[in-house]
Amino acid sequence: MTEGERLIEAVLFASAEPLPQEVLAGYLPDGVALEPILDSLSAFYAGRGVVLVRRGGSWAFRTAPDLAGPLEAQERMVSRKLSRAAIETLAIIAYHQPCTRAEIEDIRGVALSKGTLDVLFEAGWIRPRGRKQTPGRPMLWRTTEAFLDHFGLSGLDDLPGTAELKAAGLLDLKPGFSSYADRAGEEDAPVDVDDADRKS
Amino acid sequence: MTEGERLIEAVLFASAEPLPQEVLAGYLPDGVALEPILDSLSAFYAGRGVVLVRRGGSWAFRTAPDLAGPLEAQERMVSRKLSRAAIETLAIIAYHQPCTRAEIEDIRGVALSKGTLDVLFEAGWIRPRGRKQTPGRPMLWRTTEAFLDHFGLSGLDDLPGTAELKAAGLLDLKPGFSSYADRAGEEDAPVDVDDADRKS
Amino acid sequence: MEGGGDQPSLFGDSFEDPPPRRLVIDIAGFEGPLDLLLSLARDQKVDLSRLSILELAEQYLAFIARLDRSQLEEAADYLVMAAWLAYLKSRLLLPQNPPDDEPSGAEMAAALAFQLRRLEAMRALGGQLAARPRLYRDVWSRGAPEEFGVAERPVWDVSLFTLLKSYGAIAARRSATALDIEISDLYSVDAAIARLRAMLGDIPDWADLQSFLPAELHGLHLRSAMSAHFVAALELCRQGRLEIHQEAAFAPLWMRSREGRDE
Repeated sequence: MTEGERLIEAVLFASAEPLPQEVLAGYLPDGVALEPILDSLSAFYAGRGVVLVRRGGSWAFRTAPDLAGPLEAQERMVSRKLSRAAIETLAIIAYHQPCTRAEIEDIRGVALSKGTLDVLFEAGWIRPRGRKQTPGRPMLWRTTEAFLDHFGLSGLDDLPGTAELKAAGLLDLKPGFSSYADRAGEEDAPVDVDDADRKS
Repeated sequence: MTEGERLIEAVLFASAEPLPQEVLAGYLPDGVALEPILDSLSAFYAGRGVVLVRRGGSWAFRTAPDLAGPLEAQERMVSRKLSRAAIETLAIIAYHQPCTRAEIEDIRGVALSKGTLDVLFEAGWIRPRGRKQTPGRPMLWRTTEAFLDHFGLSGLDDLPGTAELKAAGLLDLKPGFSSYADRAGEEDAPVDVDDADRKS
Repeated sequence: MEGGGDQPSLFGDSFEDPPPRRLVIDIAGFEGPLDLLLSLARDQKVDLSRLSILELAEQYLAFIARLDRSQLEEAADYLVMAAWLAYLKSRLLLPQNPPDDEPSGAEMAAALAFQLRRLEAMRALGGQLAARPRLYRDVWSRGAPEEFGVAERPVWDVSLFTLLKSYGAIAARRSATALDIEISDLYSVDAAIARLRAMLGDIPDWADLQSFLPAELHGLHLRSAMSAHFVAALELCRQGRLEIHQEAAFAPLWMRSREGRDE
């Protein structure tokens, strides 16, 4: 395989669009012809799982058309984004489980829209488990095994505590807002350089 | 070329992300083994412009690393430049994993500043997994498959120099000569989120 | 340093909070004492395994001595290392038998040499890692991924990082809305006035204000008692029950009772 063939193969592979011949030729050193390279690559890939195809004056790799059947048989993974409300709700259930819808709303400070718990339930990450023994007996929510799987956790115990979140830079507590105290914690006593100066 | 090889070639070629072996095996008819197919495809693509690489338990086609120069015109996703501390921390985790924050700090002889672990975590290269069975049960950090993919490693055994380092005893997690760094935060005082935040 | 023990002085330093513990001080571009040591070790231009630890300790101490005080005040790590190295030096120079539970000078030096070699190795590996062909910088994936399959399976695109970051944001928000006011355990002026008033009879002649502080206090409690007693003394002075004088700024405050001294 020549260097020119390697290069054109890589360029075509990495390109998001079919590439015009002029663009492809631009990758080659002066004096190296493009046509023989395209011919040899087409011949090489003919009959493989991937084929080199020409669309007008442009070239691209495509999966072989006859494989469509077997490939279609598999489920297609579609990437979906989770809303911020859903992520927050999931995080709250993970940390405070088992908890009720009202408790989630209390922690988030806003009402939960209808679909939020549904989305998490359909994703298989939460499930109802028992009822709270308070008036109205509201349902209690917990996370599932699938939740642990998705996030690569070996157990709920893997979730970092607040101190650890803070240490990892994931929790920014603004000092001065969380509590007001003019108490002297022993370990926080200011260290004074001038110990020696103290009269006794 | 077998039908199995054609199918796996097509599936891998069509995906931008490394695909787990279980997913690949799902495309094969019952009774067809995946390993010989992956072996023959890797051997086949070795030295071409596009190569088949292993990334932990997953496989992907990637352009050959030596073509980086000529391919320069390709779109680059410029990642944030990593600080020296972040690179060092990544190396320490890669070679000592699983390891705790305190162990990283011990090796570097300095407390980890904000924006080191979280940058690596956000990039998807490290993740917490499990806890060390020592007092305080600190979180353990590991590298991910995305780390392997980003740095072109087929697995942790592909990390350069592991054998030499091991022979020289440099991969020991024995604590340093003195514990001069103040690491009160993470290890000693795990805050129980449930108890602290739970509203009843 | 002489005596004093664990009682911090009341004067000299401000009442401000100590610097945050995880503050990383950049002394002339070094990231911690070990980094500084490694850099000094490289200057010896020998293989790290044949490094003279004694020489290194001296170089470190000399480096620290050259820094001005303002740089050092915040760099406790560097000072602790300096103290440790000074101790190591004495151990190496006066090789007597250490107590059973303490390592010998040679063992301490070996441990330091190991630390330095390990850090150097990790730094080199970090460099090698960063120099590897990186995805989307040197190596590319398929530019035109294709999707097959009629049946769709949703794959939720949310990482552990996103989940934890989101919880961090909730926790921060919650803590910002709940303001807990704790009961003060510091010395109050009222308590100090009551205390001094009761003691007036015991101060017939000039005595140092500090000698009247409750003996059992430490740290901030002691400081709060000091300031409370100072204010209490001023109040009693205003009421004409006490006299105060001070010879110079920062000098001790003397006081005596005016009970029975009325002309």
